[in-house]
Amino acid sequence: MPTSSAQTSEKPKSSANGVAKRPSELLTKEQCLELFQHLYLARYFDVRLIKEKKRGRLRGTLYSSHNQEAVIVGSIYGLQPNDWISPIHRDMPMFFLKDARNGLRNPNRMGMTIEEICAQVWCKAGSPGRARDNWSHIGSQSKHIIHSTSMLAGTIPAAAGVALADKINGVNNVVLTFNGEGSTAQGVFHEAINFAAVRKLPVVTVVENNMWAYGTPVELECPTEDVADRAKGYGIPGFVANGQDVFDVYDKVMEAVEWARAGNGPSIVECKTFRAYGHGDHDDDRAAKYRDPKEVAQGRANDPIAVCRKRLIDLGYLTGDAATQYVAENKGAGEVTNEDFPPEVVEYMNEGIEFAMNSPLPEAEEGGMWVFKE
Amino acid sequence: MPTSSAQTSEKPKSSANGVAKRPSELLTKEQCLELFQHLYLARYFDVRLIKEKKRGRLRGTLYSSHNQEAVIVGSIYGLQPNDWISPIHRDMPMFFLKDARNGLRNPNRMGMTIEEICAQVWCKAGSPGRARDNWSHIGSQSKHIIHSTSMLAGTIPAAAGVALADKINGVNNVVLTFNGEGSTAQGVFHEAINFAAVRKLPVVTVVENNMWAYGTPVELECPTEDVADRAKGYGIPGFVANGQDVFDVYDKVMEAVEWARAGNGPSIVECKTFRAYGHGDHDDDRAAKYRDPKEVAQGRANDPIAVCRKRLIDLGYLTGDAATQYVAENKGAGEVTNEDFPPEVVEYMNEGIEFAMNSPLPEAEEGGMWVFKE
Amino acid sequence: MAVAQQVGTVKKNYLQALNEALREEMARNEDLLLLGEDIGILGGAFGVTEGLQEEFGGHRVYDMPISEAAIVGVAVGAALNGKTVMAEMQFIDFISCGFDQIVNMMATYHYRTAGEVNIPVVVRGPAGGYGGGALYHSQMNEAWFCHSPGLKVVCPSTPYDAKGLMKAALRDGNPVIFYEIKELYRLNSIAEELPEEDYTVPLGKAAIRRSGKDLTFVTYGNNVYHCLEAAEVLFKEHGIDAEVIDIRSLVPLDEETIYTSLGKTNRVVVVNEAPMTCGFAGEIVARITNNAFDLLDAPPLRVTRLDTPVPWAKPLESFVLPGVDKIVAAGLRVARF
Amino acid sequence: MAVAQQVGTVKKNYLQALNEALREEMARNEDLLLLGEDIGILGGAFGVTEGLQEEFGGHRVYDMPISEAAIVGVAVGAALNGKTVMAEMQFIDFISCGFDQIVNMMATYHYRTAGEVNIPVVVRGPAGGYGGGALYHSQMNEAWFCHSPGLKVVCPSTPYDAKGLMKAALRDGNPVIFYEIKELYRLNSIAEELPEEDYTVPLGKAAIRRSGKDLTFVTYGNNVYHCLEAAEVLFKEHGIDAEVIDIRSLVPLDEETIYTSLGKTNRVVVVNEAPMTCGFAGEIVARITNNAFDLLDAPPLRVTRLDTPVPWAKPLESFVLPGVDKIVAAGLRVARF
Ligand SMILES: Cc1ncc(C[n+]2csc(CCOP(=O)(O)OP(=O)(O)O)c2C)c(N)n1
Ligand SMILES: Cc1ncc(C[n+]2csc(CCOP(=O)(O)OP(=O)(O)O)c2C)c(N)n1
Ligand SMILES: [Mg+2]
Ligand SMILES: [Mg+2]
Repeated sequence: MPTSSAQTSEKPKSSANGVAKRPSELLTKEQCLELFQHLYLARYFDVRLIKEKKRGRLRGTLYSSHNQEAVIVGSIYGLQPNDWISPIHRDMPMFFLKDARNGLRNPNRMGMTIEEICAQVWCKAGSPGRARDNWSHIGSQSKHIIHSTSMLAGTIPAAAGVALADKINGVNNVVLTFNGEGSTAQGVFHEAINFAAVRKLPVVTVVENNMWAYGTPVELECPTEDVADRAKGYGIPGFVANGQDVFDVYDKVMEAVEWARAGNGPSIVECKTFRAYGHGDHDDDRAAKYRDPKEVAQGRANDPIAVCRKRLIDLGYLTGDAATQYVAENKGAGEVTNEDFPPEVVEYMNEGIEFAMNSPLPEAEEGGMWVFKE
Repeated sequence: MPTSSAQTSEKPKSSANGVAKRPSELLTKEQCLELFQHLYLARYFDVRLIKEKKRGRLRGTLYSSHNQEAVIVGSIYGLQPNDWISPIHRDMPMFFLKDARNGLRNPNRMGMTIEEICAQVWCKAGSPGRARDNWSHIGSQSKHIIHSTSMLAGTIPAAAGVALADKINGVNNVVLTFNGEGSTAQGVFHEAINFAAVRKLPVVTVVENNMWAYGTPVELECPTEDVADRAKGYGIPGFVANGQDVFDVYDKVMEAVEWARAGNGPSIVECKTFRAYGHGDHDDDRAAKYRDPKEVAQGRANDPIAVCRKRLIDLGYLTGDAATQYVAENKGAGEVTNEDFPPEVVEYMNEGIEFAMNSPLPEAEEGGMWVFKE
Repeated sequence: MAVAQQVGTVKKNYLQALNEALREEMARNEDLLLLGEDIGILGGAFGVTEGLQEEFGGHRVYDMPISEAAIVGVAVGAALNGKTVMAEMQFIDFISCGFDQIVNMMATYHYRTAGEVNIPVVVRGPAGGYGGGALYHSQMNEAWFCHSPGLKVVCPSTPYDAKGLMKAALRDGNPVIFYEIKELYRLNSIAEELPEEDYTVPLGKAAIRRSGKDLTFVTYGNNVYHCLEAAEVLFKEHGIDAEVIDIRSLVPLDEETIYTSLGKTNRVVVVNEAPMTCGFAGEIVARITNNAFDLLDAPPLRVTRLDTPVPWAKPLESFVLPGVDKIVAAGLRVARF
Repeated sequence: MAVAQQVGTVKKNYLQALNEALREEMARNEDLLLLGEDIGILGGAFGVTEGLQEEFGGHRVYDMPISEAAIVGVAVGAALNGKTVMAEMQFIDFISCGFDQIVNMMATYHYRTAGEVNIPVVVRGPAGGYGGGALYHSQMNEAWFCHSPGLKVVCPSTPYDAKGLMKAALRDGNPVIFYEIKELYRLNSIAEELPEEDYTVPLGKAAIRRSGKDLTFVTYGNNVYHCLEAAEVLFKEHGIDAEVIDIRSLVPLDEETIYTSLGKTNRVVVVNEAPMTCGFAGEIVARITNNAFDLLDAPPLRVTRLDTPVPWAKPLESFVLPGVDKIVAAGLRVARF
């Protein structure tokens, strides 16, 4: 069992002298730049929806993933196309970023299109769920994305079930589940991970520790310093990643994924991050009161786009003008503009929104349909 | 935090040279002999009920505590009268052994009488619950015994609630909950202990690890070697006791209890023991098939009465004829006779049974009563 | 005019009424605790507990982990040890995560101890559809609990009742499941002045919201307002004079008021927003036919949610939930039977 | 006589019928998994899965931790990934511990994905009272699930139906909650020969267990036999000829058969053993009065459990549960109305 990196997360293994390299060190320049692009895609999706919501064009609650994009992007980048994910409310960009390496516009890739996701957000019939359940509750059986309910941690048992079926079939997929740190207090979190550990199922639970569960700080949800310590209760690895650093997230999740794919069973990867806004957009004003502004400023200080940019510059992958061409980081949704993003990022989102706008509402009668398979 | 004794359980702290003595080393001769007596009481209660059940005089399922008496006796012996317990299906003798140090016949002691318990077992109106729910589901608010439902681990949240109320009131009681190792897989086990750990509530969860949960071995319930390792997930102490040795159980539980009473919060004490018979009496025949006879023989080999006797002899507390006067150990319920027990033990139980036999059945109309407080 | 404004400002909405009830009961009963997710620091997702942790302290108002089963179970344990507890479900939909603790631990405690133990716990939370909350933020799942002996079940539709029933529930001594209609929380049109003095609304007493002689609507919660609207339509457009009964409390149920009304109208439509099958609307229909069959001149109809979840998209949501049109149609059917 | 004995020995009881159904379906569908506590090594608390792990292997039959929510949730996940799953609750009473996963995750999956995802999962377990099982080993909690859209609910009363409905349920493609009456498991008097060939009993089709012209008993499970006994008493002692309908499947419900019978008898008593309020008996009464009011010459009565838990002591248990006497009394009341 790899040592829980709760202690060692800041101590990367040396890559010199034939010692194993960290997974991120094996990434090519193109891949590194692609990761950077994914951060833009995730950020732009979020800020654009915040704007659209403010313009009154959206219903439902928007759970911003602002400042948490490195977790979303870094944790799924290294997956195989057929691996499964189970995103949660704050992970909307994950739906279209899954298997994005095979081309955002590749019709055969194992991820959803921006059109499907925008249709969902806009509550239109073009949504894969035909707008029957809201926002992040979509998914796709064929693309290996598990649909969540609102009940937090409620999909981890299903993740274990998916993994069990694959294992029986001799299929070597990994299942990534996502949960906030607060959600780890739920009973099914325990039941599902316990079962997965007993049966050594390839289920990796990524905990997005953004320090707050709605209006409750992490120390009232979890008694240990690292949420990853929950792993110790199951004798499974618990990793701690710097959730602002897409490469560190990638490294820790890949370690967990390879551990799982090798048949060693489940693990927990805690990514330490910080929620930029309110719990949902309805909570922005109150959050400004219940959270110390200093804490908030500090939490937002390491913008994952900035962190990634710095790394790419250090690596020599971003040079000259390109290094500062699109500065989306450290700007609120109200400040940032389209010019702060690569045009193809804006374009991709525009295509999604256009599709959504043109997609009809579902027909009223659909409300009575699909209660049962006929 | 005391080190989890998962590693150190076999290494008692030295008592020489002013180093802290183990709690059991502070017990007087009388107390040691009383513990021995309690083992007889627990064992006799069980074998007597097995006989009564075989004679067809009892309804319901009998979950024998045979061979697990050291856990029952040792874990509650050191409690303060006002401490709370929440016994589970295999802990029937606990109801009358609670606060037995204040005299089994003391009307003011914080424990139940053998009469109440026998009336419950015989399904009579003299039961404190008037035979509305079965067997171990009794309890007593005034005696600080929490009533369980059948739903395993289901009383741990209530235990935490009891502890919370005491803490608010500035009352320094400890709450002991009891659960089988299999029951630790339940979601509420996690939710309740997590909450207790967050709030540092004095809740000690004793896990009676008898290696089997009905027909399922411990390794299919729990992924870690010691069930006490579950404590690590909450950053709380996890102790492992030799569940056949009433003194070791006493030591570990007392350590946990003092830790709790000092305001440090919850802990888990795993007592390793072995279920002598089937899961319930209906399962005796099948259990003989699904468990390896060697494993069973081995598991029963350290009869807690024998282990205790040896210790008392070593200590010089049992000498001469007294040392071998009542040999109840290593005998099945069918073999052991009243002569193998001290007469006052048999007498105590006889009094309970007599009361039960004379207690009427509850009136049919009671079935419709007490749905609501008026 | 300054005075009129003054009066205007003391009108309380449904949410404020609940907040007042909790505040007053917290002051009145120092053994009352509040447990729930985000109820302290934040003051609750909707603000029902706003200001209470500040006022009464962290030892009375607890921000709980996201553990509904623990919230209920801890409430039961605290009750066993002398406390009265309000346990909030952030949305009543999440009560399913604490279901076992409610129906098997809490509901039965008094029964199985032959009355030794009382469990004064109120489990409350925002409930109901019509707001686009979709499957998991729209539920009215009261029937599960009406069907679980040992629980009282309450659902106020006005600020006055919200406050009075909350106080009654907290003093009742039994476990109560308290359905708050979140669409009413901040509805200005139903804001009202509340009595200065302490008052309760007894559990088990219905209210007649509109008198009528031709047919009876029996309902509660959101649908009280739909039925009142439907009654206006029936009266203005069809000259049919409907009585509207707001039962307020499901368990115990004030059957007397229903039968008295039926004695006059001989026609009844029961309206609620839960799925039809095994819902409380069906229970009322069954009781009426069991106990007051002779009073019926027409079949007692139900207008309920279809037997579907509550979907997100507005056209679908309206399709599955009861609305004024459907209620009018049912009213016409029984009136013309 | 040897032959007669031979025939005698191939009679199967209710438990054996279930075991056969599972065995045959396991052979027929290699994607069928069995999940439950103690169902493998032990073969199940009652033996419903006896021999199946031996025959089909540990990769098909799983001894699960004591985690009902995980059992259901894992079943859902496996179904999402191509499997059909039987998930056992050791007693149906413990289904409350997996409640959220059932009503919110499993039941709605087809609906919220607009039909993309099918969840062929049968959650089954021993149910019902009359055996002295007390509060937590006696429940009939089917109404909770009848009230949760997306679940089918089934309850066989004979070995033939147990086998046929189990097979139908496992092939249905929808989540089914399957109530097995544990008091019938080993009841010799209802053992019967089962067809050699594969057969199913369709969900949604009632069976007429006794024909009669004066009144109709509508029931299921344990109470089929109580109603048959009551019908005999009514016939012999009062000359009243009762029809007995065993609905077998609650969701979907075969209303047609009920109304056809009512067309003949015009009188009905609905009998089940769940608590009365919001139980399925009330649902049947409500449907009848909603849809077949004109056929009724008497109020449709219910004989159900009182609104109490099931107590342990025999006199109390009998007091709260329906029995032949109460059914006869209700029969007389409607017959003489
Ligand atoms: C079972 C359940 N209880 C309560 C809620 C209400 N709720 C929605 S999000 C949330 C906070 C979640 O916090 P966390 O898990 O840390 O995720 P985050 O929102 O911070 O990403 C709560 C309490 C819920 N959705 N499900
Ligand atoms: C929630 C729940 N699920 C299932 C059961 C059925 N059941 C009763 S005892 C038991 C085994 C318990 O094993 P363990 O916790 O190890 O305790 P032991 O009986 O070995 O003392 C099971 C599965 C139950 N009572 N409650
Ligand atoms: Mg969080
Ligand atoms: Mg055990």
